[in-house]
Amino acid sequence: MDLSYSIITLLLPLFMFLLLGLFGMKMPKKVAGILGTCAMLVTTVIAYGVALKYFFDPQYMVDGVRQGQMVFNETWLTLGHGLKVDMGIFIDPIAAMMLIVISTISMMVHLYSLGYMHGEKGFQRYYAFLALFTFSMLGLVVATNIFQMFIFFEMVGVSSYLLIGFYYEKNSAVSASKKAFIVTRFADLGFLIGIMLLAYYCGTFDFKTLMSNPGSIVNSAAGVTFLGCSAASWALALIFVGGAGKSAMFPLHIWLPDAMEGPTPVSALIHAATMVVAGVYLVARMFPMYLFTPEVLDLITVTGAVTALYAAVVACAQTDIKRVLAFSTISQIAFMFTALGVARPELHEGVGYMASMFHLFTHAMFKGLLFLCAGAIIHMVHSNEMDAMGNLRKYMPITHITFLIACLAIAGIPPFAGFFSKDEILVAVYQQSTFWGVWMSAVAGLTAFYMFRLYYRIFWWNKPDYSHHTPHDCEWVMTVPLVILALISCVAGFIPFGHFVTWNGGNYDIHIMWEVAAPSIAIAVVGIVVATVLYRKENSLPDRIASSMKGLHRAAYRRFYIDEIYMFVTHKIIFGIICRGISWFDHNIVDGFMNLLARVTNGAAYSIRKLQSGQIQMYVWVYYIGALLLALVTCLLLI
Amino acid sequence: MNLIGNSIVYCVIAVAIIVFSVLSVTSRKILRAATYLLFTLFATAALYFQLGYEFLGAVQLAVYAGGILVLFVFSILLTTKPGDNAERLVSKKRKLGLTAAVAGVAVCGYALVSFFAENAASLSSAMIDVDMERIGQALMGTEKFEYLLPFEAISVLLLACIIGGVTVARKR
Amino acid sequence: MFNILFLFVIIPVLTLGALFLTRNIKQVRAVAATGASLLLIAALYLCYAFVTERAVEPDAAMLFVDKYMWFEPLNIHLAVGVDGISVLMILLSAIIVFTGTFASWTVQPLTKEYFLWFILLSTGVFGFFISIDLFTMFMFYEVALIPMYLLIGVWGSGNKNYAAMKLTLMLMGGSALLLIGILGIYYHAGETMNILEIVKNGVDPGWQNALFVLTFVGFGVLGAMFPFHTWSPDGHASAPTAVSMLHAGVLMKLGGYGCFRVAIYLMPQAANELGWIFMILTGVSVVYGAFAACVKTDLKYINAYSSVSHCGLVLFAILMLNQTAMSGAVLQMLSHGLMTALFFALIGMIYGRTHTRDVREMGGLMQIMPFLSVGYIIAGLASLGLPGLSGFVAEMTIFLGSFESSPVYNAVLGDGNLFRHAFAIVTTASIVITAVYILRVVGKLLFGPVQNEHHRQLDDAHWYERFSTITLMLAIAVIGCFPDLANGILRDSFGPIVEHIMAYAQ
Amino acid sequence: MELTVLYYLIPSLIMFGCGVYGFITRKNLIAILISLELMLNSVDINFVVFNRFLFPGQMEGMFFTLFAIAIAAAETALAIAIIINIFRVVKNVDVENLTKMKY
Repeated sequence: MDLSYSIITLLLPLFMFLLLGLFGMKMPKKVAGILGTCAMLVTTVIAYGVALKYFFDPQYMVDGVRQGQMVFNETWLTLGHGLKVDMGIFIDPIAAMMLIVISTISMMVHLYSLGYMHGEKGFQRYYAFLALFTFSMLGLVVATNIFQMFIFFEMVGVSSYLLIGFYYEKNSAVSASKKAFIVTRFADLGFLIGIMLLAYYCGTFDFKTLMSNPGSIVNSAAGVTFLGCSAASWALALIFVGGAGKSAMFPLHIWLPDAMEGPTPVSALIHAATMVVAGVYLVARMFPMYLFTPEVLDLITVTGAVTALYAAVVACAQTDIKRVLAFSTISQIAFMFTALGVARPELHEGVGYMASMFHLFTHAMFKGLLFLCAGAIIHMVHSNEMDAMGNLRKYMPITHITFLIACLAIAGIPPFAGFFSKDEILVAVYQQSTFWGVWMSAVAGLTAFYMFRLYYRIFWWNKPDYSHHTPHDCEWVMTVPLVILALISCVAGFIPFGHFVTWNGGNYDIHIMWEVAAPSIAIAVVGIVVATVLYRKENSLPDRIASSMKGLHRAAYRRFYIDEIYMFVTHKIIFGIICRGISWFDHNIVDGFMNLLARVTNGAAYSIRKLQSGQIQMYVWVYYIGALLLALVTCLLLI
Repeated sequence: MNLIGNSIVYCVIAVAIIVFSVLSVTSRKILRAATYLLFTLFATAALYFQLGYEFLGAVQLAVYAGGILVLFVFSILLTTKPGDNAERLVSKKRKLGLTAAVAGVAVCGYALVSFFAENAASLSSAMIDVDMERIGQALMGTEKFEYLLPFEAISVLLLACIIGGVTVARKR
Repeated sequence: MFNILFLFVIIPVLTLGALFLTRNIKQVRAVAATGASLLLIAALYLCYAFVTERAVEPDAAMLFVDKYMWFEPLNIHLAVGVDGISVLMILLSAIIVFTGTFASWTVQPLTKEYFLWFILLSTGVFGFFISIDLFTMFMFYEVALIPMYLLIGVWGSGNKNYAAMKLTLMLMGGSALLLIGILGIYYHAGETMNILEIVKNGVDPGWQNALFVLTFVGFGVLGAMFPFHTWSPDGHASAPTAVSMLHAGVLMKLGGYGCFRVAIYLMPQAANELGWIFMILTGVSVVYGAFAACVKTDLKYINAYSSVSHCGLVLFAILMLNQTAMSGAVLQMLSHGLMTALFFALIGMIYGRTHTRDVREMGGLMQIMPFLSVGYIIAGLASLGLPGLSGFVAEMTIFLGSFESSPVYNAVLGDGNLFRHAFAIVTTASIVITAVYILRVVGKLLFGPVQNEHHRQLDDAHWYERFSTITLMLAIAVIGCFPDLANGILRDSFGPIVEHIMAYAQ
Repeated sequence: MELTVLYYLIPSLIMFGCGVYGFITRKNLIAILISLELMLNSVDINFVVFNRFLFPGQMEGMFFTLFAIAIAAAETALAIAIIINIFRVVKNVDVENLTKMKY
């Protein structure tokens, strides 16, 4: 299959979006759903074909290094000074890998939603939005230039907005979607300014041109400094801010937990597997440039590490299962960022980059699986809260097994997928600094703990009252995706990922470093054991521990009050002071001045008008007095 | 004797003029005001007689006191109900009126007094005789100091006035 | 040969004449719709003719130039001519007049008189865009201004007398400054009113600064430049639907176009020296309008403040004095014209049904009138710059253009680039604030539970409403997806202009 | 007592002042007309007096007064016709109520 077929993977979802969006309401729900799913199936097949062709055809290898391929590149918008924005398809290892990830998860979600969204109002609209999202996400990963990437960054933001707010009659969904859009918009502002700075110094948006000689570009901007950093550092840091917003890094993470208001398959697709890793993908895409600004890479490391710990701690205290998963997503993406941040070509052949991408790949699979399982559970229990669940292993065996596999994968237990990728990340981090290595290991332990806390609370613990509605495994359209993803989670670790994706396109052999792997397995097992002790059977120990650490638990439960701080800043300061202040200023000062002018004119007119009273006697009086004055003057002059 | 008699007559006339004109503008009853105006006009006619303009005095009596005032009285009777007093003046308006009147009297008085203080012309006896014949000739003549044209103009004016008055006041 | 540009005056005038003969509302509508459609067809043909003509004459500053002596003693001509900028503006006006006609399909009472004034207003607008003689330009500007007073004062809503008076007086104040400026240019550029000749002669450098300020402020009032923007919220809020559309969509563009064509093009040296002052003002108005829109509750006020913000961006981009930003400004005029017209059309339709414009009194309209709601969302997304819709292309071109390195303002400010970058970043921040107020309204108005149960009986859009909104949405999408269509018309026009301006930059 | 011109002019002046006062203060149209007559009358006196004292050989002052009286008669007749007509329309002859033709 030729690479140029990849255009179909973009156009088909776009066409489906237009078709379902414009005429979906006219067709039966079932037709719309099946149409969307079939189109997605075609897309998936082509995406796989393209990716496999790219990976396995030796014509794309030059001297053992895989070369990026520019499949299409058309001018979309011409700006002055030779600057132009192109639209096209650029396939390189990470793009091909993302094609696989996105199409797989999207396919699974399309299929799964046939069951999950069955009977929902706006079913057709849902499939239209899914197609739009798939289109935008694919467009993002195959972007040939940074501006195209920005365009699709915005597009995925909007699709995410539309899907989070899918239940638009619910106020909470509406405000969650609004929050998600505005927070990521704020981050995109940084991205945009970064792009503008970059374009100013490089005169091009094109990835190929930028990457061909990143050193000279960065150095050309090194002379200009602002607050001690060069313009290139600022540009790259701002671009990272854009990515961090999309990837929900601390402190821009606040939108992701709220985004769980959307339908659960959407959470699986957008807010676990694909869109939220766009930030990681962005940094990975620009990685050769980042190598020349180590201070920005350090910023990325620190942001990632802090976020990983923060999210893990918060996840331990949440009771809404989707929120636990959301925080776990944040934490896992932070792992990827940390790995990117510590990646250096001279350290272990740049393993961090490979590890990050590997983790992105495996995480998409098992996190997607976790969300789809959660969706199945919520579908049965009709609640997001842990308290409404328990002992479900008896009722939903397939869900139970697949969920367990995903938990083991995320906890980093061999031979599941998460073990291999997380191990590579830890190796990379230890190479750079022992401090961050220990830190990340601890976070990995926490991960195992909170995931198994979740697992036990759902599937063990006690048995609540299911009398009015007995849970059971869902229909096949929902379980098949679970099983497929579980299988992938089991075997994905054995993919020789380093042969496909490395920072420079070369080859890298993954080999387990047991001095790093053994302690991390041990720490994960400790986490699992603690969770087992605490949550296997219903008991009061967790409550007692929580109450003994009341402040910490409460703070973690309230997500360390970050949302409240944001609320204060946005509502009180920006809305309350700035917006209202400007509004007041506009109404009273600017407008007031104009009205004052009008009033002065009017007043002058009125006061003059009084003289024209229309009373003849007044006129006579004035005339007479005037005549008298004249007479007086004449008298005084003559006599 | 003549001088004293003249002075006494003058005094009476002057007092009458002043008193009645003041009364005619201050009286709140409009009919009385008209009556006081009549007395003022009489006094003026007397002044003309005293100055030797008998014809003028007669005209004054006939036209003014006899004609115009009757018009006034009729119109007053037509437009006011009995007991229909003018309401009390607003003090602001009265002040304005007083100011104007007093200022006017003061300025003109100052001018008159300061001008006529030295060269006060007194009543000369060198006055030409104003008998009816001379008046008639002057009115009907076309020479210098003869007034046929104004006379005719006035008559046309009066005609126009008659027609106008009829047209305006006619009931529709 | 007959000059196609005169069509744009002749068609409205003929429509006016035909309107006088109409007898009932059906005939009025038919005549108005025919006139508007003819205009649209003529505008589309003009685009085509312009592109073919441009291929023949790639170097001419203006095409379709024509000139008739009008008043010999003062050297006033009826001179017409277009370049790419005017062609796009004419196209925009034609689209808005066309959709506006359908948006005011049910205007009551005095339908005939309404359309008379409406067509007269559009005559002024078209005349303004085709003129290249300052006098005729000014005359048509006034022709466009006066009907506004009556249209708002008679067919408006709310505090309409105040709004109409305020709008007319402020714009008249602006045009007074403008008149002085135009007379100044006339006397200090060789006693001619023709723009091309003025450019050739050059305006006396000693007078440029004063004349620049006069003309820029004069047109800036119409372009809603801070602090002369206050007519716009009140005026838009009170105007009837189609008038808001035409006013925000086209009339405010007269300001931007005039600033560019008269103030900057004719006084390039002053633009280089004084532009930075206005850059501060327009930069302020971008952020200021956006913040003010955040707390308003009246839909039209929100949109009017958003217009202040977006039109501020137009003037801001023009002051960057480089090709990218200026073509961005034209795209923004086009985009904002269409988008805001769509907004006002939808607000008018919603208001016509719910009889309130207060967002707090409405909610969940998505369930009641899905077509209008989707239209509103599309307009909102265009406004906050979603790729694929026109707003994104325009704003990004402006932002990138304002980052382009350029020697302007260096002479006055030392490092002009730093100054421009700082302001570019500030204005770029407005995209976030725009998102805030747009989403706030969308969330409150369209989503959420139905606020007022009485609204449940309301119907969705009628055919004429659908027709006008779909036309606008289509135009927005076309520009957003294929920006080089519009850019292609513009490209050749800016070369000589920017060269002319840059000759004065140090 | 020597009767100089001043003696005759002073009462006429006072009469004129009264006329002014009345004209400004009175509300009734007829009263205003009366005040007008007073002023006119005082002017007539002045003509006559000046004629008599300063130019005793001529008759211009007298004739002027004569014509003035005639014109005053005409004017009064017309004014009263108008007043009566106004009274028909507004049932009132106060100047302050005559606002029908204002604005």
